[in-house]
Amino acid sequence: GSKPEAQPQGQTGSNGGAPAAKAIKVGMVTDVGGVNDNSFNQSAWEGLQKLQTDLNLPKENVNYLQSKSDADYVPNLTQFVKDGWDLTWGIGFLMGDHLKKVADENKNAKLAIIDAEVDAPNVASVLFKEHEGSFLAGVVAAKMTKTKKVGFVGGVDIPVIKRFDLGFEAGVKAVDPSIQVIKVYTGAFDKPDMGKSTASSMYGQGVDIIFHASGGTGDGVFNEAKDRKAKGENVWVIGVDKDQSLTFGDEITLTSMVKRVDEAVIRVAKDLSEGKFQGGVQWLGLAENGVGLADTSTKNVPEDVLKLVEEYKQKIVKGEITVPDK
Amino acid sequence: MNSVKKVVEMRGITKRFPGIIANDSITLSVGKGEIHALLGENGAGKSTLMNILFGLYQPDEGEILINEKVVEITTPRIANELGIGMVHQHFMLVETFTVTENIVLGNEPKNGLKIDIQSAEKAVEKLSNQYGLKVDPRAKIQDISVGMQQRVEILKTLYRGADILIFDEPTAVLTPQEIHELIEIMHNLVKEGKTIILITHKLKEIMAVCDAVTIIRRGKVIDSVLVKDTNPDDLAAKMVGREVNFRVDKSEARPKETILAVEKLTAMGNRGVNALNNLSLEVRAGEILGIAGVDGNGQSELIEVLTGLRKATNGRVLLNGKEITNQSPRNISESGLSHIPEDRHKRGLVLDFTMSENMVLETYFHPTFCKNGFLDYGAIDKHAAKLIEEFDVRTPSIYTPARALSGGNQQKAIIAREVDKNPDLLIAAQPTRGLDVGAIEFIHRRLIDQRDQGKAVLLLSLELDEVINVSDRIAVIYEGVIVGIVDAKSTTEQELGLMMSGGKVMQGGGNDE
Amino acid sequence: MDWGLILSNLVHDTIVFSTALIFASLGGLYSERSGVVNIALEGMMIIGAFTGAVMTYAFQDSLGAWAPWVGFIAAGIAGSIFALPHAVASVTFKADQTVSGVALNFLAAGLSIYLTKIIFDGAGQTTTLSTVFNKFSIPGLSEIPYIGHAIFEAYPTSYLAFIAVFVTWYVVFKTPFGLRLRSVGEHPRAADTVGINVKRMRYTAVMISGMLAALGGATISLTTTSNFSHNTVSGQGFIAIAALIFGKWHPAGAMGAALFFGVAQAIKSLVQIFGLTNYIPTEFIFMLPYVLTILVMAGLVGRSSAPAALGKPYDTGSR
Amino acid sequence: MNRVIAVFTKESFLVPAVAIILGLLTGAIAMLAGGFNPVDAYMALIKKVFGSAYNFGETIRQITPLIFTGLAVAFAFRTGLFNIGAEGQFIVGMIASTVVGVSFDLPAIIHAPLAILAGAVAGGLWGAIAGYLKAARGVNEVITSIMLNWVALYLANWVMNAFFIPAGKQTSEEVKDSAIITIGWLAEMFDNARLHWGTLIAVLAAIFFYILLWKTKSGFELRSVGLNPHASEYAGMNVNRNIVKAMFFGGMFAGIGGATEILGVFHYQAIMTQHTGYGFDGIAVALIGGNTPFGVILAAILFGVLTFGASGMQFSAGVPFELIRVVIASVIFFVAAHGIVKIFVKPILKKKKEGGN
Ligand SMILES: Nc1ncnc2c1ncn2[C@@H]1O[C@H](COP(=O)(O)OP(=O)(O)OP(=O)(O)O)[C@@H](O)[C@H]1O
Ligand SMILES: Nc1ncnc2c1ncn2[C@@H]1O[C@H](COP(=O)(O)OP(=O)(O)OP(=O)(O)O)[C@@H](O)[C@H]1O
Ligand SMILES: [Mg+2]
Ligand SMILES: [Mg+2]
Repeated sequence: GSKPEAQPQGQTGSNGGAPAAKAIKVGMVTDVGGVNDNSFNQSAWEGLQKLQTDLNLPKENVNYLQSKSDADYVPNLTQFVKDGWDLTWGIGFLMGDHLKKVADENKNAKLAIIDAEVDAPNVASVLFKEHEGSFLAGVVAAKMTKTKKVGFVGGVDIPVIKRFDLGFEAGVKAVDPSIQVIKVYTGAFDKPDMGKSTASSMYGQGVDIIFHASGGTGDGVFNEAKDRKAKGENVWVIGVDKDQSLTFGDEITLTSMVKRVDEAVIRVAKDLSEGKFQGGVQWLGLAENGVGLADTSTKNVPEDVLKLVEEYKQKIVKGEITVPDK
Repeated sequence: MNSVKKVVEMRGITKRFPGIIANDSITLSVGKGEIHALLGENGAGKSTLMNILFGLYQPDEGEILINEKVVEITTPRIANELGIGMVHQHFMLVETFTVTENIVLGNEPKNGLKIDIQSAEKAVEKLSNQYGLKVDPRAKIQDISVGMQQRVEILKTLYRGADILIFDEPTAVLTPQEIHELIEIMHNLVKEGKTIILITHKLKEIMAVCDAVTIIRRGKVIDSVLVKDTNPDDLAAKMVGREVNFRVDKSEARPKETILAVEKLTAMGNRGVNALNNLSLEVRAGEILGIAGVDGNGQSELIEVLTGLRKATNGRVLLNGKEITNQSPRNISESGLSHIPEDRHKRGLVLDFTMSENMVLETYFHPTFCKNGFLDYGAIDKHAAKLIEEFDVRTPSIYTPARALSGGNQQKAIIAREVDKNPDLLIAAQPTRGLDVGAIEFIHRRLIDQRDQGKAVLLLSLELDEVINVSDRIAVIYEGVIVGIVDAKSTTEQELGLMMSGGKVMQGGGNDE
Repeated sequence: MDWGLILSNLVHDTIVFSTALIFASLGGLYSERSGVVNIALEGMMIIGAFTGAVMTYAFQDSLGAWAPWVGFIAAGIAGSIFALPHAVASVTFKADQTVSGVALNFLAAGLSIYLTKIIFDGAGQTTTLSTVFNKFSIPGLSEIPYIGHAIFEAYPTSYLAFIAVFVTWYVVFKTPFGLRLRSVGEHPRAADTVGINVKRMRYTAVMISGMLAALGGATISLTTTSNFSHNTVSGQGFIAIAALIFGKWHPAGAMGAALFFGVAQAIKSLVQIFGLTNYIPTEFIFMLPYVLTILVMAGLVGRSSAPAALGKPYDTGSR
Repeated sequence: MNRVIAVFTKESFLVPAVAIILGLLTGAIAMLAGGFNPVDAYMALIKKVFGSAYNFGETIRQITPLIFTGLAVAFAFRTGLFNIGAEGQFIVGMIASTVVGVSFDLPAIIHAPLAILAGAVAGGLWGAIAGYLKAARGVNEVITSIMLNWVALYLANWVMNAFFIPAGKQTSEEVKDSAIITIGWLAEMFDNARLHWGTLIAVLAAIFFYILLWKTKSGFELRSVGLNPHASEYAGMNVNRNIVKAMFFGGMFAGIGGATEILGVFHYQAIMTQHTGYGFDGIAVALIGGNTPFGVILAAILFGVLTFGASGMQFSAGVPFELIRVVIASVIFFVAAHGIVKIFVKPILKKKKEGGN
């Protein structure tokens, strides 16, 4: 076990062996999804672990607290803050107001948050332009669909997911306005069974590509696609957040819309260790490489389509296309 | 006697329950082919002794011999194997099963994996013919009469090949007709070589069918005698430890104004058909009107309508001239009606309430007990203490839950509560069911006291004796109508029995008002 | 719009969603018919889902397509073992059966994730299984237009569930065991007096109950979710209890109720696919199954009669 | 009266006490089996709860809703009903207090009580639906209240989405300051832990529970109907009305709990993707607390301490916090099967006797 408060900082620095400028301690608080959610909590934690090796920090200098309910956010964030951690991450939209409260009560502490805008000088807010990345996913789907019907499976109907939804639709329509986009919100991020049945209905209605933005619920979309693929149906899934082909294989994963939470976590923490930490809001889009299609896309997506994707990407980066997000 | 083989011998049986010695070194011996009565007050320990013999309870001390061999009866299964069968005081029948299913339960004939229901039914029919026990093998228990249920119980024991049959108060729930049949059946069984142990409170029955009788009082054997050597007065005295007066002493009734008038009452029964058909009757102040009838002819429904527990579809009920038809139980009760319910556990008491709380079950909201919505437990407790004293309810304390009291004392408590309400009309339904002679005497006395104080009393009982002895007038109910009203002093059991079976409508009574 | 196809899909999905509920409500049936309230179906399903996933995970590399069967059977065994404390508490120690059931629900929720975290290195869910049950098309029959896809293209567990309904009906209403089981739940003293061992009967029933409920749980992790997490069962045990009561403690009734819940679930995504959400807020669509259940219960079913001795511990010594 | 005394009698005190010890031992065994050090873990748990004023205050915050839902379940139990729907009642209490807290502008002295009252009434009515359906249509309250839990969850999201959540947000507007029941000075004493008047209200609710049920006419009827509806009907009580009433009061407790959670802890309502869990935990709290108001408070404290401390256990000793559910489950189990506990208690009692001689 690692007891953060038992280890004075100077000592841990020397324990670590490397002559780190400052052996920072970074904690993160997950939302109720938990640290192994196959989604942004996990991504963030992977970022922190990478940070630990990158900066050669002692193992106990990065740690997380999982939240069981909304009521846990504040005490969990406070725990890190009160124990004198250098930076405390709150992961997820849900934590915004809670993090704000903790930041206001502890003006000397430094905090950061993913997916939410927190207006406090000591908080770095990192948000992603999911709609931009999803637009590209839409382009791929539109080019690849044989049935002229594509699907979108959302978790809960909230602003973040809405960005995926609208961006995807815009991408599809940009290529071919006649393609039908069928959308279903399952109402949960952690119900693969719902994802599976939704996918089953969608594929049953002739959809051949589904883009999901639904966390664990999306696992069910993959499972259904796998079942159908095994029977020779030509169906695809576009993954989300991470490169999901690594989990579900290339046979069914057309591409993934990745959201580089890990990078963001590392970047902010490195800023801090170099004394460059700044509060305020950062939006990471295509231009910042905060979102985009997974590198493995080349496996299933033909070159010409990828080229078209690249073209759209440039247009978005240059501001020639504004992707709707609300 | 010595020549007769002893089939059952219980020696020095002692059984203790928390706070009571239910059986205190009891010795019982029953010869083959004998009908042996066990007699005793409520709570004397009769059922306990028989439950031990049947393997439901284990004795703390003592030994049992069956057919002169020492045995250990640890479960009913062993009792069955030893040829002991028991017809329990409270029937052991699964209501939702058919007659056949109940009889074969635990010893089902099989056809592959399946129960062979055809051969089971055949077996039941065969037995039922052999012993003259008429049953419908396919009927569900919940749909048949109590009398038939009892025959099913007897068949159950016979199906298991029982040679020793224990009957625990078999007649308490039967009509006179059915009692007669049962006695017949018992004679048949003995003829077939069975031995019977009969528990009963009814001395008349003992005198009529038994060969020997063992009297138990407070867990101890008082005496064991041959029936031919004794008489009812002697038995009663032995049973309660004092002289008992069987005659209900009462003066001539002096009826006054009409308290209850029931006019052309019609109401639906549970099965969806009319249980009451245009029923009319009247009860006057200062008289006891008894209602005689075979169970299931609308008695329960009548009471439920009168007390507001069931809706009438037609007709009127007037109490003191005021219409109370289909009013709420609370309104009716407040209008001056008290009711001793048929089923004391279901309706009469909240068994987990204290005695004190039970004594104000209908009156807790009266200003004496309740001020501004708050209960005055001081007053409630005082009230309970007074009633318990006055009606001689034997309870350890007023805080004892009603569950802990014996049946007789529970009944006394209900009567205390109802009488204390000082009603104009007291309805008593089966007020003495299952009680011993001492308790019965007490309750009859109370009913007559009410009458003498100028109250109207409506008595409903399946026991003809009771109806005849306690009532002043008797109305006979048959299929939801009053088929005749007779004077209690001049009628006979035969006359009533005829009317109860719908035989003939008597002169001078009925629905002619 | 091809209504036949839509209907066919709906039936197909309904069967998927109902399978676990059918198993679990049948499980509840055995226990409750014997007189033991089983509010622990939820917990038993959780244990089944967990065991099924973990055992399949353990064997998927070595056994391939057989691994889910191993997981399924292991789940049944684990479920009946897990049910044992409920039997001990409610039969031997005459505990309040509801309380004991609640305890088991808590235990299952805690223990399964505790073990998951230990086995999967701190993760709150098992890794996604690479091999789970695949839908099985009955040769020939599955070719029938519409009906084939609707009914004859299902997970093997769904077929098993329907077989279990029939077997349960036969066992409960046709065999000596069933007669005894029901007698123990209706009138244990009567059963006792004819030599039926009430305790043994109830132990058996509770353990069968645990087994079936766990099989139900395993069907979820081994067909629809392909993993186990705290949310895999998420209240379906309670819905199974509802189905049991709804179905009046009869196997066919419970199956009917389970199918009803399945339909309500399946409709949820269909309604969205057809764009009805433009007219009705999604939240109302999510509410639909539950509101429907309440309405149907209130409108059609009404009073249902439980086994007479349900929830009452049997005490040989008491009267 | 003697019921209350009975609560303190030896066995009823010893059994839960031993059950708790057995529960902790079971947890320790599970930890050993999992390769953890139970002593470290429990120390970490205790340290988490009592180690700082802040965490201690937060533990109290955690305990408060459990008292409410515990009372909600216990009250229904006392009247012969199983209220598995405290969760839904809690949620509608949250909705109602948010609606009142956000929509009105009133002086604090009126606003906060009004918002709580709204929660109470909403929770009560929600409970009463199940009561009504049971009374009027004979529908088992277990089923309806399970269903109503889900309906409440989605209803809450709809109400918030449709009326109270500004575009692009996921939480409602904050309730007005005048509706907030946070106790500023106390919170400050506890290092800004989220302490609020709800805790006091919870204790008052428990007292209300006791007085209502055992001291008033209504309570007499409620208990009577719960224990024997037939006799109660015979005695002139309106059985159906009492069933509805019982569920109303049960729901009311949970509803107040939801309201104080909004007004005292969050100050706004968020879109919910899952149940709060307080309602289900309330079942355990009620059961451990023997369905008595005082027992519920003690059980909520136990429950709150264990669950709040569990995160410390996970953080410092690496033990997954789900372990604490195993502990709680064992405690409930041993409370239920007190026969098992008595086997353990007997030698203690015997020894005591011998020691006394
Ligand atoms: N299981 C038990 N637990 C505690 N006390 C019991 C139990 N069974 C019987 N008793 C008590 O033992 C005594 C004898 O009861 P028993 O039922 O044998 O009486 P009985 O003679 O059959 O009375 P009745 O005529 O009312 O049937 C009573 O005081 C009764 O309360
Ligand atoms: N005493 C008992 N208590 C509970 N279940 C029992 C008992 N005896 C048998 N069973 C169960 O009933 C079913 C049928 O058992 P078995 O083959 O012994 O029946 P049987 O031969 O009809 O009974 P018996 O020999 O008692 O007449 C089995 O599933 C068995 O487990
Ligand atoms: Mg008796
Ligand atoms: Mg055999």
